[in-house]
Amino acid sequence: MRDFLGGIGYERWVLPALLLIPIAGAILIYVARIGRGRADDIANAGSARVIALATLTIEFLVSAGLWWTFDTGRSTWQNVVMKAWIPEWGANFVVGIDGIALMMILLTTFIMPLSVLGSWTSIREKLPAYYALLLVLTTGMIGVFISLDLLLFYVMWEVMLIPMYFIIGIWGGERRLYASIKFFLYTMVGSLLMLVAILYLWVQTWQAGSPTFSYDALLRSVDVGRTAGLLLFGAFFLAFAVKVPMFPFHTWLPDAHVEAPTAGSVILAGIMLKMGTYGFLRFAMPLFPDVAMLPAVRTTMLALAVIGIIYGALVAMVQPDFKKLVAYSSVSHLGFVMLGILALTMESVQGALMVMINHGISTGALFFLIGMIYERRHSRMIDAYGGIARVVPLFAAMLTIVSLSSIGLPGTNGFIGEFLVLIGSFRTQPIWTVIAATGVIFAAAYLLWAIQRILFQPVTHPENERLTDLNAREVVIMAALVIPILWIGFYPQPILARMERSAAQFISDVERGATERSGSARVGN
Amino acid sequence: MIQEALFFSAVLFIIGVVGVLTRRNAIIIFMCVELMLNAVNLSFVALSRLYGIAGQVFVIFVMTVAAAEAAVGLAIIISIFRHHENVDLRNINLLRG
Amino acid sequence: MGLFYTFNFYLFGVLAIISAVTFVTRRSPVAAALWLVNTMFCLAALYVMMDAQFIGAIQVLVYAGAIMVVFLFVVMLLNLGHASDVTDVMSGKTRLAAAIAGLLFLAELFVLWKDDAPVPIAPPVEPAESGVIAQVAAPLFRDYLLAFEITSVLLLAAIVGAVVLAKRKTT
Amino acid sequence: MLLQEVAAAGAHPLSGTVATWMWLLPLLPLAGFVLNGALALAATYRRGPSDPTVHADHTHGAGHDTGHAGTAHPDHDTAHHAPTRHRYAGLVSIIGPAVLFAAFGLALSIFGAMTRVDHLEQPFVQRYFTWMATGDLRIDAAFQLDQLSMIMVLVITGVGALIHLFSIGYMRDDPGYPRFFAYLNLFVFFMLVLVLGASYPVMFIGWEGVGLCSYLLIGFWFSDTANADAGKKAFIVNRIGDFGFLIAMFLLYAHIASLDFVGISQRAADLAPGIVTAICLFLFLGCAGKSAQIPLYVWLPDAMAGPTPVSALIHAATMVTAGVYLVARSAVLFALSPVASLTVAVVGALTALLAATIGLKQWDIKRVLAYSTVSQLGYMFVGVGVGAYTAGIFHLVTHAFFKALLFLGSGSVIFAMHRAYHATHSHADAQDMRNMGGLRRYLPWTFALMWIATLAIAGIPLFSGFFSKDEILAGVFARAGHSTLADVSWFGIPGNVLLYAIYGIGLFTALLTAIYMTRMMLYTFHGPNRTGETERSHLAEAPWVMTLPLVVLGVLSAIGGWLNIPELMRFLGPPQWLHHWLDPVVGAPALAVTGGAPVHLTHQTEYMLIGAAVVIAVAGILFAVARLKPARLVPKAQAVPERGFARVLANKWYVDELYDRSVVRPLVGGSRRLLWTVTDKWLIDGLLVNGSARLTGFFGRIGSYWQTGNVSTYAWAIVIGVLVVLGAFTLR
Repeated sequence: MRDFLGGIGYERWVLPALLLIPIAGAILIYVARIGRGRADDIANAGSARVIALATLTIEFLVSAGLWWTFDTGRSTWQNVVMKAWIPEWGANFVVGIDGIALMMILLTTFIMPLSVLGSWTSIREKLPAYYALLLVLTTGMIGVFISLDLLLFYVMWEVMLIPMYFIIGIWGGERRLYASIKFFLYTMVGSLLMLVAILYLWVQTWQAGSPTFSYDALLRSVDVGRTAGLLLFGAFFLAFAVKVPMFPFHTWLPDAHVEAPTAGSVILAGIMLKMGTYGFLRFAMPLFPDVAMLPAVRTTMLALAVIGIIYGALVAMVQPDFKKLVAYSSVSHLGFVMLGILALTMESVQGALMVMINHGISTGALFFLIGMIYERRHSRMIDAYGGIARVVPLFAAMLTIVSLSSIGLPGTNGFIGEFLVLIGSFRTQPIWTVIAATGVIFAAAYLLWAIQRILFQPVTHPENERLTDLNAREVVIMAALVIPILWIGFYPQPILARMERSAAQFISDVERGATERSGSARVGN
Repeated sequence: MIQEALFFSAVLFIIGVVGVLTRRNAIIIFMCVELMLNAVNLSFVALSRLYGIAGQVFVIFVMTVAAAEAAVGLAIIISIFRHHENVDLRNINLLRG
Repeated sequence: MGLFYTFNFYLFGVLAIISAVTFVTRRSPVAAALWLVNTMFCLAALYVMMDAQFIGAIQVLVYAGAIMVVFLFVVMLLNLGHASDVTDVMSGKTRLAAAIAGLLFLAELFVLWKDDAPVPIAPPVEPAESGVIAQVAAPLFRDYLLAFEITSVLLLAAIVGAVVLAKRKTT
Repeated sequence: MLLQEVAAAGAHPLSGTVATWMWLLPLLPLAGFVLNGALALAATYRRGPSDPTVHADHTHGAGHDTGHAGTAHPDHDTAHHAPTRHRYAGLVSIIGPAVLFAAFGLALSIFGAMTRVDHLEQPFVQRYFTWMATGDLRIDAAFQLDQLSMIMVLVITGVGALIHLFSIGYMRDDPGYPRFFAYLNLFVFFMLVLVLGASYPVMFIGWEGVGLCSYLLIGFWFSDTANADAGKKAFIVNRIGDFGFLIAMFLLYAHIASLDFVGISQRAADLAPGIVTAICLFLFLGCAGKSAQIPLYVWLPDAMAGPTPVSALIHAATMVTAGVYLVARSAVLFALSPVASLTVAVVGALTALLAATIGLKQWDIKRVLAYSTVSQLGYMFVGVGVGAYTAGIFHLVTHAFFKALLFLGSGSVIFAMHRAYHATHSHADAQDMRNMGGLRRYLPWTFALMWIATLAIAGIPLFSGFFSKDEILAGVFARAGHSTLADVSWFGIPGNVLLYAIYGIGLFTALLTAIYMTRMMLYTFHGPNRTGETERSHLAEAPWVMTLPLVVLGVLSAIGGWLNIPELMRFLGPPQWLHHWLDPVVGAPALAVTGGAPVHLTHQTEYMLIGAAVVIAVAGILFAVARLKPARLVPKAQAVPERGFARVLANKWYVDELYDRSVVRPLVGGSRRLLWTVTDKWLIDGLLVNGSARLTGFFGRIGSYWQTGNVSTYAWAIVIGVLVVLGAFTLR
C-alpha cells in the first residue's frame, strides 16, 4: 500500500487534493442543478445528496491513504506542500501534517460522509445549498488542521465558520436565528482578537527584516516581552477557549446544538469543538510557552478546565432537553482534554488526543441517534419518551452502547481517553485530577438517568408505541460508529503510536520554550 | 487694511450664522448661507494680498460651488413647497432617525 | 495708504455689516434678498479696493446678478413674497441662544486674534503691468486647471440635478 | 488475537499444558453472549421505513395501531393469556448453559494440570497484545493464572453453570429469554476477565463490565420504573466505588510506575507507608462499592428487583465477592499498611452487624437473603482485613455454595408461588413470606435443601459454613493477641482492643445470622399455609431442571468444609488444603514483605473458640424456634405495620432516605437551581451575552434620539461643535 501510494507521488498532492475535492463537489452540485428548475426539495434535488455523499466518500478514501503513508518515526511535518501566496507579506500556502493533524483529518473525513447520510431524509428543503455548505465546511475544517501558515490558518478558520452559521441559521430549529447569531458572534469576537495577535507577531517579523506568517519561523523567532506575551496569549486563549468551549465561554454550545439540524450538531460536536483544543496544542501554548507555563496562568486554566468538567456534568444532569444534555456533556468531556493538555505528561497529552477522537465518535453517534428519534417523534424532550426499548430494540441497543462509550466504560473508546488523561495528569496535578475524576461518576449519573427515562420505564405516551426501528441507512451509520467505539476500546495502540511523536514534540516545545524562552524550530522542514 | 477686512468678514460670517439659527424660512436660511460664503470670500481676498493670488482663484471656485448649491437647494425647496405648501422648516423632518 | 482709501474702506465695511444685519431681520424674503444684494455690492467695492478688481466684477456679475436673481425668481414663483402670517422666526429663547452663540464666537475669534497677527509668507503682490485678469487667469489655468475642470463638472451635475428635482412629477 | 509467548512464561511449568488455552475461558461466554444477543435482536428487530419522517406523519395521522406483536411483555402479574415461549427459546437454552459447562470443563482440566505441577511459585502470565503504551506507561492485554484466580474461576464457572441450568426453568415463559441469557453470559465473561486480569487496568475492564451487566440484569424487566431505578442506583454506586479504584491505580502508577500484579509485588516494598495506606484505602473504597459494604451497600437490597437467578449469580456468588478477591489479590499492599487492613476489618464487622440487624425484620424472602449476603460479605472482609486471606477466600467459596443454594431455593419457592397466583389471577406478592407458610408439604426437595444451606450458614458443625466462619473468627482471635495489626493504633484505639471487639461483633452477628435464617425457614416452610385455599392446590415442586442444581449445591454446601479442614480435626481428611494451595499467592508474599511470622493458636484455645461458635449457632436456632410463632402470622394484605424499633429495622435504619436527602436531592436540586438557572442562564447568558446585546441597543437608541430630522438641530450641532473647537484653541 505504501509503495503504491508513494509511486503516484501521493505525498505531494494529497493535502491540496483534500482541500479541493469538496469544493469541486460543491460546484458539481450546482452544475447538476442547471436547467432543473428552482424546486429544491427532496423529490427533485435528490442528486445533491448523492453528489455530496460521493464526494465525501472519495475524500475519505483519499485521506485514508494518509493512515498508511504516515511515518511514525519522523517528528517533522509530513506531506508538506509549499506554494507562494502573497510573497510581499511572506504569507505562503504551506500545508503539512503531523500525528495530531493526521488523526483530526481522518476523524473529519470519517464523520462527514456519515453526516450526509444522517441528514438524508431529515433535510427536506433547499437541498443543494445545504450539501454545498457541508462540502465547503469540510474544506474549511481540513484547512484549519493542515495549514502551517498563520494567515492561511486564519482564513480557513473563517471559511469554516460561515457555512456552519448558515446551516444552523437556515435548517435549524425554532430559535435558530438567535442560536446561529450567538454562535457566530461568540466565535467571531475570539477570532478577531486572534487576528490582532497574529498581525502583531507578523509585524514583529516584519520589523526584524523578513516578514513571514510561517508557523515554524514564528515558533523560532517569537520573543515578545512578558506583558506583550500575556496579551497575545490572552488573545489566542480567548479565541480557542470559546471554541473548546471552556467554562465561562460555553453558553453558545447548548443553544447551537439544540437548534442545529442533526448533521450540524454532529459536525459541531464531532469536529469543530476540537478546533479549540487543536488551537491550544498547535498555536497558543507552543508560541508562548513561557506565558503558558506561568503558575498563575496555568492554574487558572486548570481550574477552568476542571470546573468545566464538574459544571458540565452537573448541569447536564438536570437538562430536560436531550440535545442540551449531550451539549453540556461535551463541555465536560473537553474539560478532560484541556486537563490532559495542561498536565504536560506524555500519557495525559496522548490521553487528551484520544479523548478528542473518542468524543468525536461517541458524541457524534449520540447526536445521530437523537436525530433519528427526532425524525420519528419531532421532540427532543426526554420526558416525551419512555419505555421505547421494547418498541425499538435495535435503537435501544445502539443508544446503550454509545452512552456507555460516552460514560467511559472500559472496553469502549471513552475509557482509553479518560484513563490516560487522568493517569497522566495525576503525576503532575494530583489534586486537580482527583476532583476531575469525580466527573466520571457524574457522567454515569446524568447519562444513565437520561437513557433510563427514554428507554426503560413504562410506555407513557401512546405515540411511542408506533415508533419504527432503525432502517438500513441508519444501521449503516450506527455500525460505522459502533465498530470504532469497540475497536479503539480494545486496540488503541496504532492510533497512540502515530500520535506519540507529535505529543512528545508538543511537550518539549512548551517545556524547553518555557525554560530558555527561545523556542527551537523543528528539525528540518 | 487686512486686519479690518478680516474683522468685517468675521462679523458678516457671524451674522450669517445667527441668521441660519434664528430663521425658519428655508429660502432665508439659504440666503444666510450665501452671506456666510461671501464673508469667507472677503477673507480670502483680504489674505490673497498676503499669501499670493491663489486666494482669489479659490474665490472663483467658491463662487461656482455657491452657484451650484443655490441651484440644487432651490430645486429642493420647490419640490418641498409642492408637497408642504410652505417651506417652514419645522415640519420638514423626513430624515428623522 | 491715503486717508481717502481708509475712509472708503471703513465706509463700505460698515455699510456691508448694516445691510447684513437688516437682511437678517427682514420679515419678507424679497426685502431680505434685496438687502443681501446690497451687502454684496459693498463687498464688491471692498474687493476692488483690495486690488482684486476681477473678483469684484465677478462678484457683482455672478453673485449679485445671477444667484440672487435666481433666489428672487424662486421667491416670486412660489409667491412667498408677502411676509407669511405665521411668525417666520424661531421662539425668543432660540434667538437669544443664537445671539449668545454669535457673541461667544466673536469673543473666541477676538482672543485668537490677539496673539498672532498673520505674518506674510509670500511677498505682497504689487499690481503687475500684465493686467488684472491675467494675474488671476494664469494660476487658474496653469496650477489649478484640474480644479477648474472639476468645477465645470460640478456645475453640470448641479444643472441636471436642479432640473430633475424641480420638474413636476408627471406620474 | 496474536499470541506473544513471553520468555518467562515459556519456562513456566504450566506453559506446555492445557493452561495455554486459558484465554478460551472468557472467550466462551463472550461467544455465548454474541450468539444469544444476535438471537434476541433477530427476534425483535423489524427494519424501519426508509423515510422515517414521512412515515411518522402517516402513522400519527392515520392513528391505526400497527400492533407490534412478539414483544408484548407480560409483566409478572399481567399474564392474562397463555405464556408463549420465545421463538428461539430452545436454541438459547442450549447455547447459554453449554457455553458455561464447556468453560467449567476447561477450568477443571486446567485445575488438574495445576495440581499435577507440585509447587507452583510463579503465576502463569500470558500476554496477547499491548493494550495501551504511551510514554513509560505500558499496559498489556494479559491474563494471569495462579492458585487464587484458579479457585475463583472454578467457583464462577461451576456455580455459574448451575445457575444457567436453573434459569432455563425459571425464565421459561419470559419474552426476553435470549436477552437474559445474553446478559448472563456477558456477565460471566466480564467476571472471568476480572479474575484472570494480570494487571489492575485489565481487571478494571472486568470490574466495570460486571457493574454494567448487573445494571442490565437488575433492570431486566425495565418496563417497571422500580427495576430500572434499582439498576441505575446499582451502577452509579458501583461507579463511586470505581472512582476509588481509579485513584488507587493512579497512586500506584505515580509512585511505582507499574500496574501489573507481578511488578507491584516486586516493587511494593519501596512504597512510603502513607502512600500504601492511601492506595489500600482507595482500593477498599472500590471494594465497598462493588461488594456492598458500608457506606456503599445500599444498592444490593434494591438489586433484588432483578430475576432471582441474577440475584443468585451476581448478588450472592460472584460479583459481590470481587471486592474480597481484589483485597486478596493485593495482599502484599494490604499487608504493608496495617491501618488500612484494620479499617477493612472494622468496616466489615460493622457492615455484618448492621445488615444482620436489618435482616431480622425483612418480609421479602429475597431481601432477607440480600442482607444476609451483605452480612456474610462483612465477614469475608473481616477475614481478609485481619490478614487471614485464606480464611476470607474459603468463606467466599462456601458462601458461594450455600448462598446460591438459598437464592435458588427462594427462586423455586417464588416460581411455585408465582405459578399458583398466576393460575388464580391473584395479584398478591409472590415474594413475601407472610403469603407463604407451610410449604414443606408442597416443596419437599426445596425444603430439605434449604435447611442444609441454613444449617451451613448458621455454622452448625460439619457443614461448610461452620468451618469457614470459624476459621475467620479464629484468625481474628489469633491476631488479637500479638501481631502487626494488634500493636498499631487505629484512630486512637489500640489494635488488640479493636480486634477483640471485632471478634465479639463477629460472634454476636453469627447469633443474629442463625436467628434470621431460622426465622426465614420457619415462616416459609413451617406453620400453617397462608397462600390461600384455591392457590394451595397449584403449589408444586419446580421442574427437575431447577431442582437438580439445588441438589448439587446442597451437596457442595454440606461437604464444602472439607476444602480447608482445621489442624485439630485431622481425622476428617487432608487438613488445610486450601491454605497450602493459596500460600504461594497470598500467604508467603504478604508475610515476606512484612517480615511477620505465620500466626497459630494453641489447641485448647481453638477448641474453646469452636465450642463458643457451636453454642452460638445452636442457641440462635433454638431461640428463633422458641420465640417465633409462624402460626400467628397473617397474609401480607391484612398485615399490620410494625412499630418502634422493629419499624426502624424494617425501614433499613432509614439509610436510603438519609442518602437521598443528604446527597442526591441537594446535588440534583442544587445543580438545577444554582448551576443551571443561576450561573448559566442568568449570569453568563443573561448578564454577559444578552446583556451586551441590550447595551449596544441602548446606545443605539440614544443616538437616534438626536436625529430629529429638523435642519436647525443639525445647524445648532455644527455651531456648537465649532464653538467647542475654537474654545479648545483659546485655552491652548
